[in-house]
Amino acid sequence: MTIATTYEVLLAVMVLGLAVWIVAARETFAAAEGFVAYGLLLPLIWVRLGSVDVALAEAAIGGGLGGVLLLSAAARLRSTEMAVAAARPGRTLHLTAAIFSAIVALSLVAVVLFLPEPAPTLAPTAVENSAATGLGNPVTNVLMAFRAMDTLLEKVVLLLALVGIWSLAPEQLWGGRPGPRHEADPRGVLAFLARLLCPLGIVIGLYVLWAGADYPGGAFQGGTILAAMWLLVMMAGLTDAPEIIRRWVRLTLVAGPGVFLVVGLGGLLLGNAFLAYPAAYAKPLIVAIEIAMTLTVAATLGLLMAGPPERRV
Amino acid sequence: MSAAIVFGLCAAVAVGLGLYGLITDPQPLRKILAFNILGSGAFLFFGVVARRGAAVGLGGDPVPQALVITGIVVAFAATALAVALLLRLFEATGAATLSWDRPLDAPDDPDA
Amino acid sequence: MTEFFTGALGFILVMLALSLVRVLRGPNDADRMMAAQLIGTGGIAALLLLGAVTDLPAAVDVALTIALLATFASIAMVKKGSPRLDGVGQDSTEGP
Amino acid sequence: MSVALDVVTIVAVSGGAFFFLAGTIGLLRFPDTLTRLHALTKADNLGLGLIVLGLLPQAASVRDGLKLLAVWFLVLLAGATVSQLIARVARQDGPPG
Repeated sequence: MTIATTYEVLLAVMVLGLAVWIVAARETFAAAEGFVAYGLLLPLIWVRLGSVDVALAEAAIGGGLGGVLLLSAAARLRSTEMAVAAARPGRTLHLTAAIFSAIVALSLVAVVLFLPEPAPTLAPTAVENSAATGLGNPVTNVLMAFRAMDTLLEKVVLLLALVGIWSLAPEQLWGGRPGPRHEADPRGVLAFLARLLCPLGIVIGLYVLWAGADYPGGAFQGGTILAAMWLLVMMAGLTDAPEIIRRWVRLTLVAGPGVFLVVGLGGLLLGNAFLAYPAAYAKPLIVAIEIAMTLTVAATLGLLMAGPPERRV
Repeated sequence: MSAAIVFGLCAAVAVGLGLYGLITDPQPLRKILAFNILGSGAFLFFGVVARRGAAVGLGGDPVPQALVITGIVVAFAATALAVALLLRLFEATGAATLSWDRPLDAPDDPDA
Repeated sequence: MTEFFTGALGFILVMLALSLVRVLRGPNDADRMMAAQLIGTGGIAALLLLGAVTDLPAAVDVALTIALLATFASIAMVKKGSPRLDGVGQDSTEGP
Repeated sequence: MSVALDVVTIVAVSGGAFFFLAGTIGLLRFPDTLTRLHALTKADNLGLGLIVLGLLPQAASVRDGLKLLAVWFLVLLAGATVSQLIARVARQDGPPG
């Protein structure tokens, strides 16, 4: 076994050990803490696999926002835990589930071991056509040009999830502010952190967006970082969540998909197909879409984390 | 053994573990956690496929990588919606369970 | 230099694996959170070294993202889902 | 010149690794939460700081160097804040000491 393989095995064992713990831990809150550590280790695997774009997304979501979402929920549900845990299913179901899961895992192992040789790849095609957009990052090319429809619909899914969350609000609270008002301690440690970290985080978020044209990065990763900064300022009580009825909130939420759609329809009118970029303007158009997308992703993720409206004032 | 094989096996086990947790754990939040482990295993598969597709100077096939990024976004949206639903259920009923027997009414019955 | 970085990377990975033990053993939330924090820092160090070994300069950007966001989980844990910082009104006791 | 820089790298990264070792052992072996917190901050601040210091001479460009320093600064800031917050939780959770 080479040194590199030893490291990879060690990393895989660590990640799987944490996965076992998350499934088996007695307390949900402890399991959620394990999930944070899990989310912090996964980017290492992704970098090792050479997918730095994915590592960035996984770091921002898994290590950051996802962990916060699940930890907060686990804390709020802590009091119900013992009662629900009492409803554990019987031994037969456990055994059946274990056998079924093992069969699925083993079939996947077989799939991994018997993957076709040589591996099919679209990398040459992606590189051949990269001149059409003028972007240096092949993943951004795929996201924004070759499979632009996926990316457009993915942003619509984000929006639909937000609509779903908002629709959980009781009738009389519709249009109000999401989540509880966080108490501010202007001289406290959290306010200090928010004041220092937020400007830095905005710079880093914009840098990740800007780098995404030619190096790993992009709209989603940059937008997630911006969302996290917004969330930090809200959690520190320095600002309040906006009323969801506000026009600027709505406009920001649809800006990304909106610009994307307009450009796509423009391609239908001027060019040859929906979402076909005119060759001369491909790069500026993609950058414009990405900037709008970043704002939308930041707003959508921030509001997804904040939850349904809970207050009128 | 290459990185692709090692992490491919890791992905397979993660999917199995996630599936097991998803089926057996009675607590909805634990199901959401297990679902995320299952998802991360599935994403790792795409990473393995991308790695194996390394060619023409690229470290990996960009298409599966882009698909995973889309997948991460959608999985996060689904997780956030599920968590919000669960918290609303808790607010409305004072319990966070999918079981018909309200655990507050029958706390002592382990086989319920 | 690559050999040295490879060795250092392995050492950091072993340290990471050891700090996982604290996640598993607890005994209370603060201990697990400290272990998660150490895993965050160790992961950053491993990413920086991995970037140097495999010649992937973008690994630093991933490290930067983790450094920026690793705090969030701790804040969420301390807030315990309540709007107050010290999570008053939530049951926070837990036996070893 | 390059030999001197390599020596700096080796010494600093080894020092960083040592502080990670110290932090990890402390986290595992120290008897209670607050002493473990003390050990953790050593790994956070000095361990990563020395590794960053060691990688600086090997950085390909000024921008890479600045990013490395930014990583360290962010971890310092996060470490300082988080250790305060964790200490708060530790005080609620268990007896002081």
